[in-house]
Amino acid sequence: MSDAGMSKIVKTMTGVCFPFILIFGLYIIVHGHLTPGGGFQGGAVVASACAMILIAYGSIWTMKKIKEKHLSIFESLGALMFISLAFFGIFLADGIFFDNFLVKGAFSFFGLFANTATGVADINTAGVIPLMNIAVGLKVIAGLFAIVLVMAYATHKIKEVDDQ
Amino acid sequence: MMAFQIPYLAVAGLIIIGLYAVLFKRNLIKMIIGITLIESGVNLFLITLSFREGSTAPIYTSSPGGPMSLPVPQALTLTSIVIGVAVLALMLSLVIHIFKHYKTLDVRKIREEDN
Amino acid sequence: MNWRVTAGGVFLIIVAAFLIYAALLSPTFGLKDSEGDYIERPMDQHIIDETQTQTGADNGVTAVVFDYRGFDTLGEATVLFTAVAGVIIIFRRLKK
Amino acid sequence: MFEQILTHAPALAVAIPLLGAFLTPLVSKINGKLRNVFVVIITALTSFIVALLSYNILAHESVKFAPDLVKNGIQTYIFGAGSAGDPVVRIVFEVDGVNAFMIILAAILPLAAVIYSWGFMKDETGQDKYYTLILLLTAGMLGMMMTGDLFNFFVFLEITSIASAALIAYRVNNKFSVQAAFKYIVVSTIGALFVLFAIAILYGQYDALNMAVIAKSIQYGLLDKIALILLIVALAMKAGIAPMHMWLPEAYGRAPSSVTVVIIGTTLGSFYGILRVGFTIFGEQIISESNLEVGIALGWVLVGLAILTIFIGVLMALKQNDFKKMIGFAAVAEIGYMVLAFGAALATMYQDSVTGITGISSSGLTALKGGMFHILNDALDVSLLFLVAGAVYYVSKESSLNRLGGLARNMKYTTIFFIIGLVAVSGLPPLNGFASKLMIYQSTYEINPILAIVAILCSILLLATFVKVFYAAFLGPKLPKFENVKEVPKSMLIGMLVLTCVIIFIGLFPNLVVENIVTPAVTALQNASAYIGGI
Repeated sequence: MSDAGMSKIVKTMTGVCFPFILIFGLYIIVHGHLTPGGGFQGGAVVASACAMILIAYGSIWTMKKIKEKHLSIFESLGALMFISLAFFGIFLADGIFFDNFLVKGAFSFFGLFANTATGVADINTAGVIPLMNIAVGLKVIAGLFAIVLVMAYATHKIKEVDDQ
Repeated sequence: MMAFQIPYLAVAGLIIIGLYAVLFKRNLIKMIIGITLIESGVNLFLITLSFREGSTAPIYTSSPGGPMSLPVPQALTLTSIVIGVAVLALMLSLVIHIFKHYKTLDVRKIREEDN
Repeated sequence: MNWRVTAGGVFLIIVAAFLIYAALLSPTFGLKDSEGDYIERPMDQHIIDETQTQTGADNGVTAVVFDYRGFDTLGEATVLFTAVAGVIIIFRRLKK
Repeated sequence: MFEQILTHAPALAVAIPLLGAFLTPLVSKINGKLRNVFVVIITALTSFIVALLSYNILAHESVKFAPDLVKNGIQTYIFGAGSAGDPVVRIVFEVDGVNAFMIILAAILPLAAVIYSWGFMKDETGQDKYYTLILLLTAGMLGMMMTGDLFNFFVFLEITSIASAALIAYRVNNKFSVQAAFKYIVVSTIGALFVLFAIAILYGQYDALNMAVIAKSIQYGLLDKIALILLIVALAMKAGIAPMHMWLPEAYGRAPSSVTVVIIGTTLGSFYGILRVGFTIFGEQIISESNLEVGIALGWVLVGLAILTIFIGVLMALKQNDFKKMIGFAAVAEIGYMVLAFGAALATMYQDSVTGITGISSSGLTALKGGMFHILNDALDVSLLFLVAGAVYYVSKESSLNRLGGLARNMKYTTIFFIIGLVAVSGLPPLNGFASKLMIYQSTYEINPILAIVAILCSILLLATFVKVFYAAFLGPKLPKFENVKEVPKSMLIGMLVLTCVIIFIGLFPNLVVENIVTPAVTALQNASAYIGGI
């Protein structure tokens, strides 16, 4: 992998594939409570799409577009969203940390749409679970991409030192 | 009885191979591969515990019915995989730094250089 | 044969014996006893039965991950957060 | 007010440092000083909640803030259950006397470390991530010490090991610290994976992850024994008991001093794990009539390991030339004293000839108390010494004892703190180390005089080592290169002062501490059935 990235063919194909992988990953995140998947799995899919771009375009180019500082802030925001959802459980009456407070009927939008059959269910069920999935998804995308980006950039610097 | 325990024997095999790599391999990257092998063994063990004969995944959306496999070990495996990724990332970054300092990944050469 | 190899070999053999023994003793694969009935798993069966009525989620594994054992998932997210912070701190610029 | 906090205290004690850790990167975008204040406030708040929780559990019934929360000396907290509860399925925090004792440590050490870091880390880069990791380490340590769920214990174990490894490698341009961090993470990952394997074995047997539920249904079959051995060996690896101690002095010595203080806490968290596994999960089986011989044999094995640990620690400390690595080996020896006490207690198990009930004899009980007390004292003493070593490094940028000297003239307060740490760690009266070591000597003397003599001899050797260090680093001729050294910044002095105050307090009133904190912990440790009944 040269630092300028790979050939033009690879770059173009990456651009074509990237949106599809992105949509697939987001689908896995959002449908985590209905179908196999969830925040971690979908996040890993999206992060691998980002890693594909990193490989195709090289770490210097990617580092110019987005810094690990920004990714780290995104990650903090995802983690904060997750822990605040857990904290909300305390503040409601008779609540407890990690209470699934949306299911209890206080908010009908994300409530318990009792669908005890084995058919197809609505997406706005399961209380805080889909929201937590989104928070964790955001966190995993930012986190994994930050790890890959920082490591790729650092190894490139080592190579530079060797060449001198 | 014995024949049905093959998945567990595979678990034991994976862990032993991984431990062998950690103890006897001189290359740091190979040691890390050994650790991930141990981890796969443990994950395989967890997921093996969740299987019920003739069962489907514990998901009700379009489920064909019938017995479902156990959900808790699958959730534990998920957690343990993510933890494995985190540990792997940190170990690889440390190895990158060791390479920066010593210009080698061979344990013996590193030890020689220290003395 | 230096002492490191010997000690490592002995350790490996002991662990291997332990593991193979444990593998043979583990619950039967497929969780069926000798008469063909399922071995009872009360905790997991409780989750399978109640996941739709208690959490509203159709996916039992997600229900465990985010509801029943949600605190584990917070820990797991924290592990990833820790790893990212660790990797960034290791590759930081050393001069201001 | 207090009652509301106390209801959620077990969760808040972990959640508040986590929240702080997630917020720290955002706060440090604003201002570096603001971040330091924020981190100190979060740590102080955590310590306050922990102290409140601990007080509410250990205090006498009549002076409790919220007596209703504590049933039978145990407060439980079921995550996400609402009012319905089903503790078997969900994650449970179960805080009994032992936990309440251990979390006192987790309240003191990070507070001292964070205040100390303010001055100590002033000129370093990457401070925002440093403070994030310290808070994560605190949360992980507290989670480890309070959880009642085996898998949750594993998760927190991993949080602490990843955060410590990253912090040990903080000085990345020093090849030895990177190497120490790599050694540490390899050892702790393998240990944690074997812990997970043992947890999976127990889950496969009993379909439960809750410690109390497993303890209730455990049958002590062959597979359970394998799980027990795996758990204890893996946790002993993480607690630094010989012969698996090699990572410990390296890691303690190469990490920045403020980090070492928190890592000491996590090491003792692993030690707590051993106690919990041995005395609660397998407790009723080990201390029972049918397994009496096995239990006594286990006790003697532990005594042997302890003597080995003490010997290795003291002898290696004698020949060390590096200030912090030497204290690291002393820390190994101190862990040996704890293991000695617990092993001796198990070795005194007997069966009452009249009632037929098995139990630990009275001298064994003293040993248990001494060992428990020593956990607290060891953490405080060794931490203080590490902070002093960090202060010496801060002014001189030297860690080799050969190149230090004459620092006492310019660093009065640091020298005083070092003398206090020296006296405490080598078990001289009147400080806290003496109180707990005396209990250990007394009880081991009743069991076997040779053990006590060995323990006392090693303690004297430790004293000799530290006196040598005192001469090398603080006394002697004033070296020209240290002509202009000044006393360390105030925040570092305050950090050391926090630990010193606690050490002197315990040294002056050992009986008060033993009666009010240690005895309830020992009672809870032996009382596995109360823990099982807490669910």
